[in-house]
Amino acid sequence: MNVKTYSKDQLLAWYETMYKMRRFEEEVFEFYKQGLMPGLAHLYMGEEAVATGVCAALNDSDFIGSTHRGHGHLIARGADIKRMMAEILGKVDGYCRGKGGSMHIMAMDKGILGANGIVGGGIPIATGAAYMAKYKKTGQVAVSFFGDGASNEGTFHESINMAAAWDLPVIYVLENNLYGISVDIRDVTNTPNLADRAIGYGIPGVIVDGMDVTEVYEAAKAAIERARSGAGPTLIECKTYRWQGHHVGDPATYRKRKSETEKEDWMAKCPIDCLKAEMLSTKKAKASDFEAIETAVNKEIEESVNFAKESPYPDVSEVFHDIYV
Amino acid sequence: MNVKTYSKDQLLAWYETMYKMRRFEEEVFEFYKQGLMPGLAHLYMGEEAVATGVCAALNDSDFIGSTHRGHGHLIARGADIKRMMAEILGKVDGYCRGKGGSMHIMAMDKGILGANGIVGGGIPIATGAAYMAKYKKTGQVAVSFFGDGASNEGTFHESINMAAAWDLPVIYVLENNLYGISVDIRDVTNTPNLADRAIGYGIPGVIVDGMDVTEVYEAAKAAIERARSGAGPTLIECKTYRWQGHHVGDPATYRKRKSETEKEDWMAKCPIDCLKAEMLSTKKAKASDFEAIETAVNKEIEESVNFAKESPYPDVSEVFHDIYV
Amino acid sequence: MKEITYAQAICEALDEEMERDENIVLLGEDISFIGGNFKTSVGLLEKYGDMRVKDTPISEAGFVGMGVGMALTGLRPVIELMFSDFLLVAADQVINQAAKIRYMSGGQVNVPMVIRAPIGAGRSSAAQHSQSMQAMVSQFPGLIVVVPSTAQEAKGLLKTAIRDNNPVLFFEHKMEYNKKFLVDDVVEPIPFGKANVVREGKDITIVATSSLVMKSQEAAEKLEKEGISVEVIDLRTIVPLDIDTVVESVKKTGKLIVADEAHERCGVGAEIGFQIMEKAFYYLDAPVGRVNTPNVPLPFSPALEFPIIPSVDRIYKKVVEMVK
Amino acid sequence: MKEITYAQAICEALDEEMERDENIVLLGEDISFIGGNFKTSVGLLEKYGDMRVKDTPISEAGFVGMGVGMALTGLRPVIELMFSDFLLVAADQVINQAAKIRYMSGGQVNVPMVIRAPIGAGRSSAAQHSQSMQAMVSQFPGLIVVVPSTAQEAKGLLKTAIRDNNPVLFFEHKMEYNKKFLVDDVVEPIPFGKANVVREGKDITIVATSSLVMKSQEAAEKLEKEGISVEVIDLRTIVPLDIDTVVESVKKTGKLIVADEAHERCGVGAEIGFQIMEKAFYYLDAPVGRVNTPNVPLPFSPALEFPIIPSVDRIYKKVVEMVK
Ligand SMILES: Cc1ncc(C[n+]2csc(CCOP(=O)(O)OP(=O)(O)O)c2C)c(N)n1
Ligand SMILES: Cc1ncc(C[n+]2csc(CCOP(=O)(O)OP(=O)(O)O)c2C)c(N)n1
Ligand SMILES: [Mg+2]
Ligand SMILES: [Mg+2]
Repeated sequence: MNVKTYSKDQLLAWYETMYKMRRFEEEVFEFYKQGLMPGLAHLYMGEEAVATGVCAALNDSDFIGSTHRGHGHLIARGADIKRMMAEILGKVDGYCRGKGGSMHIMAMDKGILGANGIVGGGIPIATGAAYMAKYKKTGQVAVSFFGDGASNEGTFHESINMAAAWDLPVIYVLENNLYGISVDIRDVTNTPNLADRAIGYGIPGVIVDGMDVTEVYEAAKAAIERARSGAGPTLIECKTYRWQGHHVGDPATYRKRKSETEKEDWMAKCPIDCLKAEMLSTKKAKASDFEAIETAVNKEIEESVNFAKESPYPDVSEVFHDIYV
Repeated sequence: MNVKTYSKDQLLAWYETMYKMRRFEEEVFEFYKQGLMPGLAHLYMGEEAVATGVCAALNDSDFIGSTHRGHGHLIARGADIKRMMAEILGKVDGYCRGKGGSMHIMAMDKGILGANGIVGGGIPIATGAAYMAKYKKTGQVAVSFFGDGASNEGTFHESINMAAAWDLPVIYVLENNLYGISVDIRDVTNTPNLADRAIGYGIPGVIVDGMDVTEVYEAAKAAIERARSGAGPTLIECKTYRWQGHHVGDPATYRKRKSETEKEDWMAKCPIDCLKAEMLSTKKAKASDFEAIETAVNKEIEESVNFAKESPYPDVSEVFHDIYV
Repeated sequence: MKEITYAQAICEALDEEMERDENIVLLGEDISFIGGNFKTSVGLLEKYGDMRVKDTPISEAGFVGMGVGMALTGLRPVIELMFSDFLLVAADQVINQAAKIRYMSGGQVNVPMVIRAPIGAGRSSAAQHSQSMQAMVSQFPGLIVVVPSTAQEAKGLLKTAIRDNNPVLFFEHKMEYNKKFLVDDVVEPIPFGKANVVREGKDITIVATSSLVMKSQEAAEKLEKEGISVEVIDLRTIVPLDIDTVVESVKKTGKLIVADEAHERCGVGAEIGFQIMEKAFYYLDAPVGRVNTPNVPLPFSPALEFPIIPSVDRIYKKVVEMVK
Repeated sequence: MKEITYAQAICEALDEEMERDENIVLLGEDISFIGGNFKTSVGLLEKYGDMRVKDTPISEAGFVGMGVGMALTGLRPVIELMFSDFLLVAADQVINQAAKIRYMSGGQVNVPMVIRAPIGAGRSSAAQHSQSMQAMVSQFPGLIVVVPSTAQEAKGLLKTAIRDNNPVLFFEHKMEYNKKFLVDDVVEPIPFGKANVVREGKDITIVATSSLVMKSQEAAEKLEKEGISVEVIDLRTIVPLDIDTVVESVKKTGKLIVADEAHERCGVGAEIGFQIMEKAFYYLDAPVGRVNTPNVPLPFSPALEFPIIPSVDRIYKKVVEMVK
């Protein structure tokens, strides 16, 4: 982990973002356990370095497209966690007034084009935002986050091909957490590194350690610069892992097929703990720096939980709003 | 052109097949000009070496999946040209009793899984035949023919990925004739050689001169052996060109955008003329050998034209047959 | 008789058919090791191996299309789409290929395949995971469309679907999977195109699909106490449509409600209502009524979702409105 | 007034709108250099350049989805699908994405995009290139569904579609493209949701879509000579549906035929017939009739195709059957 290059403030900001994601989702999990949350949620725990590193390299006016596992992407873009929490509980103060839920949070004011319940469904949408930026010469870029599983959908292929053909300013961030629900990516592709697919489109394909926020940041920064300069898209494969099952409540029995200790091995690489340990050991920061951040984040999280709980449900008349303009 | 390795009979058989395709489509074109043909047809003229070379390497029990430009594939598999002709005219003696037309000829008795009006639509279907062969251990292979344009459909990606993951006995033959209707493949991909896409699936990607039947045959033979041995799929990109417009009646004005003489340059590489010239110059065969073939083929073609013209239209009651078993 | 869940009934139908015919192959996401997202293929990987119970990549168009190729070459694929909403990702292979190949080939081939897919709202799954696709696919000739009600029905109809030589869309209701039902020890295939009068009545007829059959029965029980006698028909299949059974019933009751969970517009209610108007116009004492999901995407929040799901209460009120 | 083809009218609408608003961008296969498969964008590449008139690869799901992203970020994409049949390849992006994003976002965003696609049989294009997809998409809330009749209507309605902030499915009839029509020199946008009574009559009403409006008028002229007075309504849009205009007409004539080229089952005829039954039950002198493509895939041979296309003759006969 290359902490040397970065300022203390920068590194602590990343720590804060990742810690906030983790805490946010711990509360979401609590909601689920307590039966407060309608439906399901897909937790990003363990993958925090990916969204954090990528979004740290974006400008405020850039776009991202997210997935069913989107909490981390949204928090990394600075979405309001109060409104996220409220949405997850189906309350009227949620980003989508309770109509979307965890899997459909959208925040256009932060350039967030929406989470998406259809695997692969968001990839062309982010690509379209990049088309807009190119045509209007706005200098914006778009990031499309998606999983290893999504990379087997036709939309992955079609989108990257068009972006490559037309040098669109888009960055494809493939979060390879080894599984699509229970299916091991190694059983349904013959491609050890999905980044290799970039070759077929004539664009760079980069592999990074998705547990290391600095490495993710560097790859994203290079890709974003390339995109902004007009040189076209990049595919970044982030090797990562999710702590929890596919969704809250999934016992994830399938993990042990290849290795008994798969989960534990990956948990040892926790992006949050590792960053902290590295900063402490290289004396980039003191324990009290982290405590201060943690205390502040915990307070914010608590507020957002209360906000969400207190927010009312939408009135039933809302059912018929927002279909047509 | 490597005629040396092959027997005179073998080479003349290829000549005959290609010559038959060409003559067949000259008559289809005539039908069109005379207003005898309902709808449109997409002519394979110029690409004859591809289907001929590939199908020569197949066993009788193997499968092929074809496209909207399918006459050549069917003839190479030995389909009955009388019934093809009748189908193209919408007659009851056609392969599909007049219900399919040029774009949907199917001949299950020859392992022909059907032409297909949906670009890319046939790729997973051929892959499914290969799945059957693998599961039932029949030793059969399946060939999927499709165009450069089709390689940008999601089904291309999804099918090859599955075939690669599971080592299915299927050969993907990409007929790169530079265009999808008027769209130059070079304007809608960033991939000079579409065979490179194979890398992203961890399978061999082979480029061959699609105007040279011997080269096509060799590549197909190797890929088919590989598939039959259980080693999985191959992507073969055949560089080729179509003499006519996208369909009969297309003036093909778009051809001259990159080069004034594009069409003429490719026509100089006519797979039929070149094979004949090479065989004559290397003394593999005499002019009279070709004349004998041509006379016989012309007679067969004439018979098929007459057969098709004389065949009646299906009775209107047929509309309601063949939807459900 | 035994008590099993709807998901177990599906499992049993798959198992019994696979045992009988080695040409049956299952394809779908997460169907093997974990036995399916809704646990409808538990134990089948262990019994039949991974070529017959195949976990696919997330490539619906690809693996449905693969199923078509398998069906054309002698297998009988049974494909699971995790949610019926994902039919839209594979729609070309279902509607332009599977449904039409027999016709386009002039009857040379059959496409014996089953696509199983869960329908219905009620789990706060929001707009992309709560749809009921039975009306959409019914628009297209060449497909058989099955909407089973109970576990017993699901088991019998799934057997028929697997033995049928046409492409069959088999819609399971996701709110039923974990419910327990009494099921016969031996369940025979149930013929397609024969609706089932599950409750006789004389004041009004409800023809219902899928879980709305049970909801209609529940409503009918309540209504009986209030002196309203309701006939309930389980439609079983939308294509083929057994309109005769509905016509007979309407001749007796003079009133009809069609209950189906797909969106209202151009739905099953419209079709059946239209046909009843054509075939029993002079027997109708009132316009046909329908109970559907209204023409809105499914919202996430339970505060919005529950009021629009076709419920016992909505069926009850519709009957009262029409009978009073 | 001038005489132009239907294809030219489409071209003009695109041109006039693009000139007015630089956010309008066209995407589609073969739309730039050759001006579209049906010549509906001739000259636009030269005038607006290749970022606004973009030839796409054959990746319908990809470029429709790209259109969704463009619409979310300020552009107004107008997408051409070469045949409406290909909607099935892109169905998820149209129905799960474009149609639902506004709702799922709680009204944060609009998706101002138009998808243009040719419908209809009559060219021996067989089962995968002859479908009429207007009924299928009408099942799903969130889309506007336009079925213009003449060139004038197509021009005016396309302008409205482009200015509308919702996703619009705009279905052009492929048999009309080369026909000439009289069109006003200046065509204003035509509001959605307002059906157009194109011919007054008193014995029966025909409500028709797309080219069946013209066919119904032709049938009506023949019928007039035989003393049957037919009212013809051009529906214009299926969603929103102007049922009031139809109800008013039926109150006068007492009889209704719905003519739409999609397959019969769960079609537009079923929906309108059902609603008329609900809203004008006691005015109906006979069951509503419908003229559709029957529930069969479209066959290739003209000997099979022509008899099943909704024709002037089929409309004529249906009227006679219902009036006599
Ligand atoms: C088109 C479609 N197919 C299937 C699903 C069901 N599904 C939801 S998430 C998921 C796995 C996605 O895997 P991946 O893309 O690797 O993302 P991850 O969950 O690992 O973050 C599946 C199959 C879906 N939502 N959409
Ligand atoms: C899904 C789909 N999109 C578009 C079309 C219209 N179309 C028919 S053929 C064709 C071009 C196909 O190009 P390619 O795959 O290169 O084959 P070629 O015609 O060059 O042999 C197109 C766009 C179609 N039939 N299906
Ligand atoms: Mg994953
Ligand atoms: Mg081509």
